[in-house]
Parts: sequence; structure tokens; C-alpha cells
Amino acid sequence: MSDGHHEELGFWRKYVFSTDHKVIGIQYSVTGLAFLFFGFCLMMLMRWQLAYPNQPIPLIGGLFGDARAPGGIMLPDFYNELGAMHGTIMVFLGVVPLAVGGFGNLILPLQIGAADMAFPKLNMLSYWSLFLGGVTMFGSFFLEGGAAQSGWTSYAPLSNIAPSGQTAWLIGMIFLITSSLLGSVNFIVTTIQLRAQGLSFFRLPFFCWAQFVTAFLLLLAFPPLEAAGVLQLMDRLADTSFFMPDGLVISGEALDISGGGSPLLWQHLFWFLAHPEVYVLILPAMGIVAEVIANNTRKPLWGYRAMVYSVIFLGFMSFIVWAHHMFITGMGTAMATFFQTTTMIISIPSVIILTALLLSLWGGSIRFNTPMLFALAFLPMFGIGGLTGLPLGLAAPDIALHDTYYVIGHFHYVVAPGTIFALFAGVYYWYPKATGRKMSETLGKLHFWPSLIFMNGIFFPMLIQGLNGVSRRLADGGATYDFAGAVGPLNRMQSWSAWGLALAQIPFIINFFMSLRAGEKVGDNPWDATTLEWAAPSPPPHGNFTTEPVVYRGPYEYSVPGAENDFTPQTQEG
Amino acid sequence: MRFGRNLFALATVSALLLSATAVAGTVTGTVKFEGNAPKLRPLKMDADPGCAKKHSTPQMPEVLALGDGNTMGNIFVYVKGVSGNFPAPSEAAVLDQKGCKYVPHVMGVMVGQTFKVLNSDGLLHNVHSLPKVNQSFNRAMPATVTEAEYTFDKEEFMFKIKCDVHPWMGAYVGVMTHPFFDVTGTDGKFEISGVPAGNYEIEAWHEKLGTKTSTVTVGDSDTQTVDFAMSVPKK
Amino acid sequence: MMDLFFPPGASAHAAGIDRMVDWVHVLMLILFIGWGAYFIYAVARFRQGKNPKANYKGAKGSASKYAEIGVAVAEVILLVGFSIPLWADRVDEFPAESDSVVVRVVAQQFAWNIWYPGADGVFGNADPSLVDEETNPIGLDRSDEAAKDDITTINQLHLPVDKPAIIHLTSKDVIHSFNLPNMRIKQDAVPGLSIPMWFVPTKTTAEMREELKSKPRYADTADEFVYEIACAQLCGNSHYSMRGFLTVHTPEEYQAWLDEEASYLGGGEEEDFWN
Amino acid sequence: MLIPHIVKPRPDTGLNNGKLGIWLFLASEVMLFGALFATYLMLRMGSNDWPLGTKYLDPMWAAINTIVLITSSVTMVMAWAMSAKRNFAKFRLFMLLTVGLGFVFMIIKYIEYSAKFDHHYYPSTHVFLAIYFTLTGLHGLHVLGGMVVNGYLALFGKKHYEQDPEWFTNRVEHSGLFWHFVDLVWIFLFPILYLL
Repeated sequence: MSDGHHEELGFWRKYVFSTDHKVIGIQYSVTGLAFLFFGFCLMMLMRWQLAYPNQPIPLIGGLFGDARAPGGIMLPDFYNELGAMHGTIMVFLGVVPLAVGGFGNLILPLQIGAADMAFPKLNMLSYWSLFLGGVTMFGSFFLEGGAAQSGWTSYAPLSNIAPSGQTAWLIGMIFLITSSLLGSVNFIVTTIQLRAQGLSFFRLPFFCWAQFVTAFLLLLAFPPLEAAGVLQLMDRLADTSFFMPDGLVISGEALDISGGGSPLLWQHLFWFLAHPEVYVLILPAMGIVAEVIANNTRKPLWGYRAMVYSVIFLGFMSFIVWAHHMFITGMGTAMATFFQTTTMIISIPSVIILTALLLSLWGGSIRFNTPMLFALAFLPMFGIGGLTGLPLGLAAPDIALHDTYYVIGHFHYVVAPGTIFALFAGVYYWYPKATGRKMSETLGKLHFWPSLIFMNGIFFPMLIQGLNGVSRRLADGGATYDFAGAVGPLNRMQSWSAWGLALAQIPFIINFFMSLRAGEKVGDNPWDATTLEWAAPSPPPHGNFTTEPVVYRGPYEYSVPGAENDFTPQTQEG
Repeated sequence: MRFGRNLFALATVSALLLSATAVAGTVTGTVKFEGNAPKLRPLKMDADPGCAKKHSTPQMPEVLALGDGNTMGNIFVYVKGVSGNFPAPSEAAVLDQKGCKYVPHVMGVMVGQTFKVLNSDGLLHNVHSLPKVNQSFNRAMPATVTEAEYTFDKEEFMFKIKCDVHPWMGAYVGVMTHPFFDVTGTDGKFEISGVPAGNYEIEAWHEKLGTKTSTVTVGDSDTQTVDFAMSVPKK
Repeated sequence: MMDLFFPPGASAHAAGIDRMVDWVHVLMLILFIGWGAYFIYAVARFRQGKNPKANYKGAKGSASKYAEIGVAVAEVILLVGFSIPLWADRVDEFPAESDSVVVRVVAQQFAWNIWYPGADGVFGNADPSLVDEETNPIGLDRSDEAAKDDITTINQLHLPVDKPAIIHLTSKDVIHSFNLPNMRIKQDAVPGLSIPMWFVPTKTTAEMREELKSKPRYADTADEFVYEIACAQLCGNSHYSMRGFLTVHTPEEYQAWLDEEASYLGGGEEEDFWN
Repeated sequence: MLIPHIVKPRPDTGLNNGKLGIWLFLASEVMLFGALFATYLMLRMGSNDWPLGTKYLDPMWAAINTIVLITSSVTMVMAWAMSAKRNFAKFRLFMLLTVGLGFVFMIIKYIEYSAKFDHHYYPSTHVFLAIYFTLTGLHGLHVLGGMVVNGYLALFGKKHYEQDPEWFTNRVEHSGLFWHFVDLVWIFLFPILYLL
């Protein structure tokens, strides 16, 4: 173990059960990327069924067995299974681990000039808890009756009477929630306690602020879902009736249960988490975009303070808008008025942040490298996502649009070309920090442009389908209904776009692995950036900084008049 | 282990021999309905235009299938308490979904026998079994899925199979350990052959009227007649 | 504007909702085009090749502040001027039951049971333990006098034109959502709750067929047009085909339909046993 | 040492890492139990046959348990004070007393649960019992968790205490904060389940 004066860790403790935030960050990132890819594959299967309902899946249709796809024809149960797991995996095992676990772990301690997270062992635990959750979710596909199939929202009582995959889903969720809770405590303590000397809160990079607020959302919003999960486990395993009212008749047989429960209780508990969860997905993305834009416009962020106040306000407000997901559950005027008003209020800080990012371009000297392309594309894409939230947040138009493809289009614009583009920007931007090498620009652009086109090819038609009233979660894409007939053919275009999007990821995958060995070697600060992570070596050693950093200025001192360079690092004196 | 398997094989062979040779009889008979034929309300096939299109006349519930002279169909008749091992036939028991009805409405299947569900309608059906003992299944069969196969591994007398898409569609299935059962047609007739000689109770079952039993002594290669009369239970 | 997209509206309040959706989209388009134009201009003008030296101060002026205030004002107008009153009209301003057709809808996996009170205008008792999927899917208690003339159908809702329809919605098993796209009506059916909703159909099915013949998008299929009821909440494997139908009649046709349905009702105890 | 403020508080925040961490953890626990209390309220308001707690439960046992837990909070504070005064023997005594009282609580809980099962009162019997078993069961798990940590500190803490008594005392304090929280939850549970 020890060779004299300094301790050398063995392989397992160095790379697998590591307590180093960078290794854990990479573990999170790789896990997140792998699950994003897996969730994407589930979606591509669904897109076959939507484009060519009840036709045998070509080539791979035989792999799924008679219980799921007899003769290669996807059964609706299988479609529902794919749908529920696509949502769950993308949100809880793809985006959150990558955005929060990956980038948060990798970058946050570096950006605040810390040697590590405040609780390194807890950090390791939270990764392995996520890992167990992932294994449980993945394993549930092999259970009798398949994985969960009641939507990622798992509305009771449908989820109460679903096959055993739902139990696995609940157990998996409890692991994931535990992981998030441990992680969020760690992030908050790290941010508050381990900031470098001179790094006051208003000198924190916006990314840190975004992660900080996100951690609070996770900390306070997840426990109610955990409670809901425990209650549903009780319903499923101990025959309680938390979500089951009196007088249920399932398939013609009256249920022998005590009753007295409330199906809407599940929705309240679920959305109390799941609305803040939306901001958990988007805030780190905004943080990444802010970093990349400041760096590549070579000028300070416009309205940094307003952005910080907005993100804090967003965090608070996100706890009191949840029931706008429930307008049509029989809500009275008073409650509907309250929730649509809070929803309109919460749109204002989002508008402020987006406006600030857009105005940050003004007067810049914009470099169009790959991270910047993704960050720039984020702006209009998130713009569409945010704007299409308006008619859904208002109760009256929601009558027509609720649970239609308009909703799917809306939130996918927020998280797919929105958040995921920002995450790609982050991968390209910080890859040199994590590995000491740059990713290829050519392959990066080959990744970006088709991705942008195909993303819109998938999601824009959804808005049109939604306006036509096509419901979501239809296993044949609406082919049963005449009123959906006019927009049915759009499904083919969307599906071809989805498969095109898959092809567009090939350059990324090649780039990601090839650059590990063949990428251009770079120094500590390849992007001429100002924030603290670039003051550490690339890749940073154990303990991160060779000398303890001291901060003298704000995060985005680019193109300071009279300065020698067009960037003035935070550590530069004077 | 090995001994047990041999014994099992021996038993199977002897059972086969027993039923193949003449040391067995036949039970036959007719089931009639006592009472006035009620006016039934037609099935609400207009719930699915695809179903309505398959019929030119109103379809009546199959709960009461009467022939001339009030003979009664859809009665499950079987021999009670037959012991011994009877191998399941190799051909499948078939339940078809045709014209948004189950054909047949009442049927028996043996433990281990293949139970095949067909979808001849070219419509979505959802075949959902509601057994208490056996493993239940619940399968949506879109238009293009025409076949599904199951087996039942435990004896279970009469459980329901229903279609969740067309609520009126119901079928009743008995999972038997022996082949001595039959279902009447609208002529009310049933015939159970190959019954090993002995004293038996014969039971007739109807989904709504319950059961009627009768005893019979079956001798070698003879035919016994047992008739049943079913009626609405008095309150 | 949204006529381009929405299924043709056929209820009294549909126009109000459509107008609201129109205005929201107008606001969205103005914002998106404004932002988009600025974005393209900024990216082009401030690219490194053209503007090698960035400006530390960046954008000046308060255009953004006015834009944000503008957005806020527009949202307040949409909220207070449109959405809240429209919603209140939907959930608070119910017409009197005596002037309306009152129907109960009991959703189940995967069908809509439509339940009319019959000639006496009173719904009979129902009991979950009496449910028989073939003959009595809502578990109507036949011994109850009020239940004797109750009419039930599966997936077939019939209503007279120009008369308010009040629908009490519930479910036997899981949550469904009763969606009539043409009527701009959508309401979850939650087991254990009975949730009322209302609308006034303004075009009979026949009138709608005529109207659609003049619209190129629908002309081919206008003759077979029916108002469809869709389930909008995932309710199990066959959710996607939980399709019902609404026929809007003239008052005379509606009465004739009711009479025909009533003619199937049995009378005696024996009939009750079998049906 | 790599990570600062593990023992000594950071001057501008006045907190050490562990203390901030435990407060944040307790905040999430408040949300967890808060959600369950909200569930209780929603079920109760939606119910037309909500029983008085006394229909199924015996407040006497719960009252004793309340006293047991409150006493254990006092011994917990004493344990921390003794550790702060650098008297490990007395610390150990009070800590073991705290764990012991936790044990008593669990035994009484066991007696209560068995009495319910003897009467065939299960979580599936009534939604009131469902929430009763869920809330007290989850609370019981928390008591158990606290006992494990406290027991560990009492029995295996000596080495750490000798190396760094200040750090050790911090740990006792953090464990104590958790223990008081668990105690506080019970103070809410007792009236809403047994009395109201």
C-alpha cells in the first residue's frame, strides 16, 4: 500500500471505489451517457411502432420474444413498458446523473477552488446508490411481466395493479432518491464551506449557482416522492389502500381491499417532486451554457446578478407550481387560479435568464467552436420549449392541450435540444480539463449540425400533432382515431429523424473515445478562460490545485479594458 | 427419481390402454331449460364499429343459448372425481375471437394442454384470464397479432376469460385433469366417451344457473343416459 | 389561426378556447421572431472574424427591461382577461340540471359506459358488487325502482343539439380522461370521485358532415365523420383504442333514439335476472 | 488535511461541514415526514369513517414511549456535555443509557405491534391503520438508525476520541441532533395518531 512517505491506492480504490470527486464525476458522466444512449434506443423502438403501427419490427423484431413482440409485432404492453422506462431512464438515470452528478462533481469543486467535495465517502456512496438504482431499473426488464409500464409518472391506481416491474421501479427510485439526497447535501456543504479564499457568493460562476440551487431542489423535493414511493410499495406489498378508493372494480371483479385512499394523493406527491425536477434538469444546463457563452463571446455575462437572483427565485417558485400538471383532475377555480398565476410568475425569471444570455452575445467576439455551437443552439431550442409552456401553464388552453403531443413536444424541446445540447456543450468544453486533450472540432461539427436538424425533425411535428388533439401514450400513435388521421403521416418523418439522430451520434462516440488517445494535447487553460477550474492542471491531480487558489475578482472578467489579455483569471491579483 | 419416472410412464401407458380398450363406457344426455325464455337485450356491439360491421342482425348474449324445445347450449358437463393419470392431448384447445364473440363460449382444456387463442377479427382484442389458481394472463392482441398460446398447470374448475376492449365478450374455461367432459350445443346434447367403469357423479354447469348433479354407474362398453333440467333459482 | 390545426369546434365554448390559444400563440410568435431575429443578427455581427475585440460593457439601454415588462403584461392579460374567466365558466357556471341533459359516464379499462337516467330523470342505485361485464357493466341495482328505466350504452353517447349537457364522470378502476376534441372538453375520470363537466353541442353530426365537405382537409372523409371520444390518460395496454362516439341529434331524433333504447328494457323479474 | 472545516468551523459561516450537513439532512427529513403528515391530512379529510385513534390503539403505551424518548433526549444531551468536558467514561454511560432507552422504545413498539396483529389489525384493515403502520414503522427505522450510530460512538468511539476529542464531540453533537429530530417527530406522531 505505502511506498515510504505517500500512500498509493490500489486499482479498485483508485478507479472503482474512489472518493476523488473527479473519478466519481467521470463515473457519473459515463453512467449518465450510457443510460442516455440506452433510453434513446428504447425511444427508437417506440418510434417504429408509431410510424408503422403493428407492423413487424425489421431485423431485430425477433429478439424480444413472444411475450413482448410475437412475430416481431410490438404489443401495446411492450410499448407502454418502453415509454415508461424511456421517461424514467432519461430523467433519473440519464440527464440528472450527467448534469448534476457528472458535471457537478467534476467541475463544481474545481470552480470554487476546493481540493475535493466536503464528504468524499458520502460522494462515493451516492454514486453507488445511483448505480444500484440503475441496476434495479435495468434488471426490471427481465422480470415476469416486464418493467414498469404505467408511464414515468406511475399514476395510481394503474401502477398499483401493474405487474411486478412496478415494484422494481419503486425500489429503484428509492435508490436513486437516496443517491440524490446524499449528493445534494454534499454539494450544498461543499459550496458553502469550501469556497477558496476571496471567492464570495457573487464571485461564483453562474454554473456553481445553478448547481447550488439545483441541490436545494433535490434536497427538498425528492423526499415527498420517496414518501409516495414508500406508500405505493405498501399498497403493492402490504395490501394497503393509500391510492385506492372504495368500490374499485377491475376487469369486472370487485376488489377486496379496505379502500378509503385517494388516487390524486399520488399525483400531488409525485408532482411536488417532479415539477422542481424539471428545473433540476434545466438549471445545470443553463449554468453550462452561461459558462460557454461567456468564454466564447470573450466578454462578461450580461446581467450576472439578475441571473443569480432569477435562478434563486426560480428555485423557490418551483415548489408552488406543481398542480399545473393537474388542471383537469377536477380542479376548482380558486386552485386553478392560484396555480396558473404562480406558473405565469415563474415564467418571468426564465425569460430574464434567457434574455440575459441572449444579450450577452451583444458586443462579443464570438468563437464558433463546437461547445459554443451547442450552447448557441440551446438558446432558440430552449426558447421554443419555454414558450410552448405558456399555453400549457394557463388552465383554459390546457383543456385542449393537456396530455396531447403538444406537451411531449414542449418538454422535449426543453430537455432534448435544450438540456442535452447544453450537456454536449459541457462535454466538449470540459473534456480537455478532465483528460488533458481536446476533442476533434471537425467531428464535433459533424455531430452538431445533423443533431440540430434531426432534433427539430422529431419534436416540431409533435406540436402540430398536439394542436390536432392527438393524445400522448397511444401505442399506435393515434391511428385508431379519425381526428388524428391528418397528422398521422408526420409520425414517419419524426421516426426517420429519430433514426437519423442516432446516426448523428456516431461522430460523437468516435470523437469521445478516439480523443482519449489521439486528441490534441492541451495546457491547463486551452480556452483562455477565467474561472478557477482552468487554474488547475489538466487533468487535475489528487487534491486538484498545485497551490491553493486565492480569488481576486468576479468570474467573467473577459476583455477588461486596459488589460493585457482578453481574459483576466479570477486568481490574477490586482 | 428414476423409479418415480418409470412408475409415471407405466401409469400413463396403462391409462392409455384402459381408455383404448373396451373397459370403458359412454355417458350421454340432453340438457333442457325449464322456464320461460326471457327477452334478452342485444349486445351493444355498436361500442366498436368494427364489431358492428361484422353482423347484419342484432347479436344476443350467449348466457342463454336455447334450441328448439328449450334445449340448452353452453352447458359444461363433466364426470366428477375421476382419478388416475390422463395425458393431455397433443392438439391444442382453441378459443377463437370471431365477430367480437368468443368461440366457443364455454370450453374445457386439460392441464398441460396447449391453449391457443386466435384473433380472426382483424381488430384489437384484449384477452384477459381471471383464474384464481392458475397464472393469469392479460394480452392485448392488435389486429395483426392472430395467435397466442398458453398452458395451465393446475386443475381449476371454471374461470372467466374476458376481453377488456369489448366488455360483453366473455368465455368460461375449465381446466381438467381428465378428458371426461363435454359442452352442449344448442341441441342440448353432450357425449362423454371412454369413461372407465365405475360409479360417478355427473355435473352440469351453467355460468348463471349454477350446477346440477346426477349419479350414474358406468359399466364396460355401455352407454348411460343422463338428462339435466336447469332453471332459474328461486329467491 | 388555429383552425389550421384544431379539429373543427362544435360546442358553444370552443371558440373562446380557440381564441385564447390563438392569442397565446401570437404572443409566442412575436417573442420567438423577435428573439430569433436579434439572435441571428447578433451572431452574425459579433462573430470573431468581424468583431475581433469584444466590448467589456456589452449591451446597453433598457430594451430588454421593456421586453420583459411587455412579456409580463401580456401574460397578465392572458391570465386575467382570458384564462381565469374561461376556467370559471367551465367549472363554476353550471347550467341548471332541469334545463340540461344529465348523463353519467363510468369509465373502465377499456370502454366508456354511458348511463342515462331514463324517463323518470332519476339515476338508479349502482353497487360495485353487482357488476357483470356482459350484461350489467355499471352494477345497476335492478331492484331499485329508479333503476328500472335507466339506459346504458357502451361507447355511444347521444345528445341533442343546442341543449347543455352535464356529464358526471367517474371510473370503475384506474384514471381515464374523457376527451372530446371537437367539443374542447377534457376531464379526468378518477375512481372514487364523481366530477361534473358541461358543454353545449352546437352542431349535429349531420350538420358537421355537411360543413366538412367544404373543407379540403376533411372533404374526403366527411360522410363518415363522427365526433370521437378519446381517452387522454394512460389507462393500461389498450388505452390507445379506448374510443367512444358522440352523436349529436336534433331534439326529435334524440327522443327517437331514447325511445328505441327504452324499448330494449325488460319488465319482469325474470328479465332482470338475465339482463 | 485535504478538506478544511471538518472540525473547526469556517469563520464566515460559523459552521463545520458535518453540522451543516446534518442540518441539511434534517431539512430533507422534515420534507419526508411532512409529506407523510400531508398524506395523513388528505386521507383524513377525504374519509367519511375516520376512527378515533383509541378505536385501534392504546394511548397508554404511546404515552410511556413519549416519556422514554424525551428522557433519552436528555441523556443524549448529557452524553454530549460529558464528551465536551472530556470525560469519556461518563459520556459512554450516558450514551449507552440513550441507546438503552431507544431499545425500551422499540420493545414497547414491538408489544404494540403484536397486540395489533393479535386483533387482526393489519395495514390492509383500514386506511387509518395503513398510515399508522407506515408512519410509526418509518419512525421506528429512524430510531433504529440513531441507536446504531449512538451505539457505535459509545462502544467503538474511544480510539477516535483519544486521537481528536473535538472532532469526536462534534460527531456526538451531530448524532444528537438527529436523535432529537427523531424525538420531535414522535411528539407529532403521538397526538395525531393516538389522541385526535
